[in-house]
Amino acid sequence: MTKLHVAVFLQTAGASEVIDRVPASFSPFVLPFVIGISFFLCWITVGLIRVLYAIPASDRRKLAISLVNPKIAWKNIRDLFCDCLFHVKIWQRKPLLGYMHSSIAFGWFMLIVLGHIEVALFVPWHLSFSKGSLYYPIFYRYFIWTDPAHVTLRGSFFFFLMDFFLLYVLTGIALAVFKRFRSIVLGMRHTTKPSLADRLALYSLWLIFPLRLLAESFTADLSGGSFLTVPVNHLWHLLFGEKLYFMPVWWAYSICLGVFFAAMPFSRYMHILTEVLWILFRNAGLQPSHPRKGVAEAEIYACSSCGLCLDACPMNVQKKNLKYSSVYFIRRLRRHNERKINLIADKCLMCDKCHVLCPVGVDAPALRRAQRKTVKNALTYDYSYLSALSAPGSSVSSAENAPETETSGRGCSVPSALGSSVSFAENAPETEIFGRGGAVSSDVPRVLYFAGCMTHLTPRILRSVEELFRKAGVDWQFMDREGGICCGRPLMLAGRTDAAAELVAANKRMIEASGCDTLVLSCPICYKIFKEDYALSGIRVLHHTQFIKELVDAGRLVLSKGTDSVVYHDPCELGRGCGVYAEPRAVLSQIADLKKPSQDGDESVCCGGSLGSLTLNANDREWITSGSVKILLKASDGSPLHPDALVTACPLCLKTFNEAAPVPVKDFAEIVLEHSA
Amino acid sequence: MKNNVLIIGGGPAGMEASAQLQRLGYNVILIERESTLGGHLNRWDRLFPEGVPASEPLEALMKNMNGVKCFTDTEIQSINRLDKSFNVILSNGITVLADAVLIACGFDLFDASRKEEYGYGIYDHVITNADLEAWFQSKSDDRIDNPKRVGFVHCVGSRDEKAGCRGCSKVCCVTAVKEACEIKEAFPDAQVYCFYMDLRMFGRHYEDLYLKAQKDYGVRFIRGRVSEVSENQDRSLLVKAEDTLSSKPVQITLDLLVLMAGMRHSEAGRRIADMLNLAPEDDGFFAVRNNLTANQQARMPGLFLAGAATGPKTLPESLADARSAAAAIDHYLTDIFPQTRKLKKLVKKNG
Amino acid sequence: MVDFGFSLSPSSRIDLDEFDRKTFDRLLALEPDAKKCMECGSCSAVCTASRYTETSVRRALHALRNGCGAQAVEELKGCQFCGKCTMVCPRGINTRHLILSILKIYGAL
Amino acid sequence: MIYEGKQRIWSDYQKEIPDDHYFYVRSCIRQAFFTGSEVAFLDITRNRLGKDIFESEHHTTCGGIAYHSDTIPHETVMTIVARQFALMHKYGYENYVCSCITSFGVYAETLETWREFPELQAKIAEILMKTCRLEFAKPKYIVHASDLIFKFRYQIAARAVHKLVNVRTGKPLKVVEHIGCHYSKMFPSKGVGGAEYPYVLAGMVEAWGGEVVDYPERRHCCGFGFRQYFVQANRGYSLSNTHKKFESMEPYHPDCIVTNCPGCPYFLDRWQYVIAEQTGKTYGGDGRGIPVLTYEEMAGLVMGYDPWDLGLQTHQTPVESLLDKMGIVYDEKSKYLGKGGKDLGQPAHPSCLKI
Repeated sequence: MTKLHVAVFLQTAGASEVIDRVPASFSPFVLPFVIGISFFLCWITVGLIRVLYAIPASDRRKLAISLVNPKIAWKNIRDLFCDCLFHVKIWQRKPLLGYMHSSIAFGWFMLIVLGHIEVALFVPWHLSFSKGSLYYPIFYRYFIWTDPAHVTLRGSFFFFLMDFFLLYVLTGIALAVFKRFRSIVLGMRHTTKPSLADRLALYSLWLIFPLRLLAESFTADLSGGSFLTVPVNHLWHLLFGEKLYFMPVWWAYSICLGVFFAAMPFSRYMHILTEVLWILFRNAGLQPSHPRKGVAEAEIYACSSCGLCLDACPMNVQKKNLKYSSVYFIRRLRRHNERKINLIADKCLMCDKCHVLCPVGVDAPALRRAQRKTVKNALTYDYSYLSALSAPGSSVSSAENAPETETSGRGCSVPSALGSSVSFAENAPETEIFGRGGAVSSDVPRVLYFAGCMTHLTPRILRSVEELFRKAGVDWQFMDREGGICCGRPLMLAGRTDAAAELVAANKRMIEASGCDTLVLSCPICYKIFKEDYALSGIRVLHHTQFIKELVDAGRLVLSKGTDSVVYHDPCELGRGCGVYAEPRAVLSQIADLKKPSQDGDESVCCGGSLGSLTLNANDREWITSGSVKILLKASDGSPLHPDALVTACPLCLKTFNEAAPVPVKDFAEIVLEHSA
Repeated sequence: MKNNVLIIGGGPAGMEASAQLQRLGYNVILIERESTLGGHLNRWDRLFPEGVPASEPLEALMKNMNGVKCFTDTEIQSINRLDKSFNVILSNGITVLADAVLIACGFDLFDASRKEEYGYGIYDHVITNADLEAWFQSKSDDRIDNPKRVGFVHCVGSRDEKAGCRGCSKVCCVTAVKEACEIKEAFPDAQVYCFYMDLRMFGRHYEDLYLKAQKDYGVRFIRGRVSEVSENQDRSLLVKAEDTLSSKPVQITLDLLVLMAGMRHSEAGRRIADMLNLAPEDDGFFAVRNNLTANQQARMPGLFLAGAATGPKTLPESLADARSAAAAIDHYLTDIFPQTRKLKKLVKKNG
Repeated sequence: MVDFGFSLSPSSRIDLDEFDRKTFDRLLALEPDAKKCMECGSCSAVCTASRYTETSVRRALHALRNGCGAQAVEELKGCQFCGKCTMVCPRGINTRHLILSILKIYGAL
Repeated sequence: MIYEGKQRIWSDYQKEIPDDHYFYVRSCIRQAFFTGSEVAFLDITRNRLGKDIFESEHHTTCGGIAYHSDTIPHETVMTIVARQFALMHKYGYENYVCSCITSFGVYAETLETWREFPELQAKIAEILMKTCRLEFAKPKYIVHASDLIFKFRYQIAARAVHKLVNVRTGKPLKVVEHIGCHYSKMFPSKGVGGAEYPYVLAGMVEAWGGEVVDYPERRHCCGFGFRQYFVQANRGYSLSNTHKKFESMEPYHPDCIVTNCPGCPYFLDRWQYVIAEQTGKTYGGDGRGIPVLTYEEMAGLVMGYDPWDLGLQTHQTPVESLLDKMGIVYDEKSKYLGKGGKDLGQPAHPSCLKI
């Protein structure tokens, strides 16, 4: 029975249900559209070739391989649908906004696809270029005449689908128009300021679908229609009588489309296609090496200027800082406005929130770092003094402490430990300052603790970590008790990669020579670079939150639950930077009533003390800090949390919050120590 | 019978004490050497830290002087301590029998020409803080001729044993910073330098003024005392100091050098002390009974001190000191004279 | 010329008349807070690099105030850019940006 | 510059200078460097002004050079000084006049030390008696020879043959006066006019018709500085000091420099040659340098002494430009002839400084 139906269905396809109303398959009104789309197609073809040419050959190879790799190909398809058409990421955060974006994107996509299917099914010969394949599917309803008496089920099915998706898009457009004026209803406090091309494209985009409705409804009695176009057609007849002049609306529709496509390369709507390329690049693992060229070009044109980064950016507690947001940074990159690009690139805190929240996955902070790298400012540096640090037998950091033969025992600093190649764990006297627990068993990892520059400004972290290590009987050594050298991350953030490499090399030499198998860090800034760029073979790199959790899990630290309530702040470099979210929470929930603030995890807001920004002044930072504190002290429903303490796991956050928060601010290690037996 | 209280010195301290004592019901006689009341306030244009015109507090002080007998252009001819009072003969021939005497003789500005190496009175463009204040008021002084480079020398005659003053004059630092800002306002293109040894921004809002001088006016503060000043052929000044923060000698050409003359004891006050056989303290200012707890009492019954007579003070400090002195005089007279005590009780009962 | 076995010795004196205001103003335009420095030395005291080599933001800025650009650049050569100085500055000067700005302007001279 | 301001200061620093009867002590080095100066002083005061200036061959150095070079202890210097004073007393004088500024400083410092520490004075008196068998005494007045010339400046002006005036233009000569550091910088009250604006030489210049140049580095040391000069490696510092002074006075175009110290004229004179050799630069308009005179030489020229009798041919920087300006007639041929027409030989010609 079903088979029969299908057979009938297919058979009737050849029947003259649909007749070419315009024998020439052409009408002058299509010209604006044809010109617009031709320009656009040429533009993107040239652009694509340019981008592919600009990226290194190795990257091109990588891209080609990725396209045939089934795993990546599947990811590509999934990302294309989820990101480009359904805007899943926006849905997850702001459902209404997600609906708006996806209705326009997916709806329009479906209209185009279905339009082409209709042509393929009913007038397949028009798919050839000479028969107007460029515009025929778009203006299908103009060119055909449908015999109302012979409309098949299939025909009305497509009529229905086309009207359905048109309505779908129109609801999205309505929301978009509404958002322009009242963005907050859709969950956005700030929206991007459109450029001139943006406006042109935007207004034509707004008009395209109402005009399409007009055009198709005007001709609905000829070409057929469904629940939307047919009633509207009746309305027109009611209003204007028997004879309808439909040419003007088709012209208007075509002009709007033409304008839209012509303006598209210069507007934010370029992202609609570039995003596809960017997803392919991204999934192939290509990294931009220059802030504007090659991969980056695809990345910056993939930005849809949706403005989600505006609300994400912690700087935007002050309206004057809106101009430094990633969306504007990318816009400046597109316009090659060098001076302004630098200004914006230098301002950013590098908290990475805009990157994590970007629906397209544009890594603006990385682009900013790439930009910082391009600044040629004769930055001379001379780190020759570092070479003395790792030279065997040198005792730079402990010169004032003791003769070098003994420093390995009590100097508690790696450079001195390097003086003798004997492993300090066996050699060291069991002094408390050395930090070794009394019961040292062979399976205890030999731990090297690197406090980092900033931790030395917050001695309570040092003291707490030391005390916890003592309690847990950790066999450890303090790498920089007397002060070490910087990890190199601040230089990286400033785009001074070469200089950073020297610091990295010097630290690496010392760490590797120490013979440790675990490196514990208190500062997330250090942690990130040690983990990602040091390539320490055979050495586990842990932040103290992770290491302490291990000690707790192993039963070496016994914790007691208190009655205090705490709020945990995810430091940018630890959370978004390194994905360490669960460990601190797991331990904190064992010792206190862990409350959830209005924004945390991926959404955590920078404390304002970040080393990422090069130019932000103290006053602007105070704004950010107080904004961040407000967010931490309230629940997502806006009710105050009144925690007993604000806990963080970064010396910089600790010091920054400590000056602004109305509640005690503690480091993770500090509060764990308070609750340890 | 009302007690007579004689107040020597019609500067802010003397005026404030007069007004307070007058309100307390005493018969107040104020004498002033100069022809107008107000003392140094008359010669100051604006006051630190907010830049309020000096005339404002002066007018406020004047308003409360009703009923006070003021003798201007008058000095003390002689003063003798009697049993319970002072016999004072004034230069205008009047004799006053005072039950209490308040010395509010203020201070003298250090004579900057005594720091010979700075060339005050010799070089054309070296002036003092007082000269600059006078210029702010009158805008006429040949020495100030659209300067492009202006220097301020702190501690002229202060913290300088050879100049006879080991102590700090307290107000010059903030005055210099205030005047540096004012000079910048008068000559926006000028570059201003302050040569200081320590910046003593002790008072409320003083640090703000210092910050403003740095931030908004770009005043350069050089830590080091000016060692010598010479005059160039074009009459500009060659100024030498050590920049002690870099341990190097520093030299600069300036168009105007302002010497922040410090506060010295009043010579007129010293003459009165001599008449009463009162030895001054090491710094030359009047000795008080107790530097911590009896700051307004001289080392002689019935004799009181207020304002800069007992050392450098800011205007609000002088006024507070004057009010304290008035209270101390009131206590003293009530304790010493039974009829005053009775009168007070009566007033209390009826009031 | 006769060799006397001695010659004029260079002066250690800072001559503020030689001060290059234009260049310094360019620095102040980049980092206006440089004007706020009261030379307390907190920055140098915490400096990570100063433990190993002559590095001091205070001395660098001071050298610039005295018109010694080359010396300022020299003072900052060993800087590791760790940011401790910014954290401790009592007047909230963005010392890291100051360092970058100094190097940018005076490093190129 | 406000002249009245300076006058006020000069009036503050008046020094009592007795009119007559002095015990005179010479300088160690001046007789060698400026051969005619001390002779001229004695001739002017004794023979022209009729003063009683007594000199004894028994006096020695004051010990100042050794003292300032840290080679002898303070007690030794004070004993030497005490011996000089004892000689004065022995010959019946109580006014002491010395030719040397270093000595003047040593005497002033010693007397001040004795005043502050009488026990030290007693100790020195004891040592003096033990070592020299001389009775301890202190002068009533101690003056520098330039103080005396300053005191007699108007008498000298009255007998002047030449004035410090450019005979061609009729304008006063511009004279840089340089005071030895130890004249009044240690004890301003001991010098005529004090330390900041000393008047001792300025007074002579004004009295004899010249005009004093007040240039920024006028206070600066000539560069002698004892150890700066005595150690060859340090001479660069000495030279640099002098150089600084010349650079500072150059724009004023001085006609000559007058000094009252043994070292100063020597260095201001000789270093002009060395600076010229090292930098190629000469001061003074015509490449002949700026003539440097001692106050006795200047007084001698004013009073009409023959320049070669005053020893001006021994100067490194030629003085002829000044003599020409003052209108002094001199015999070029006899410049290098000594006493009795003996040929002293000719100096070599420097490469830069014209002689």
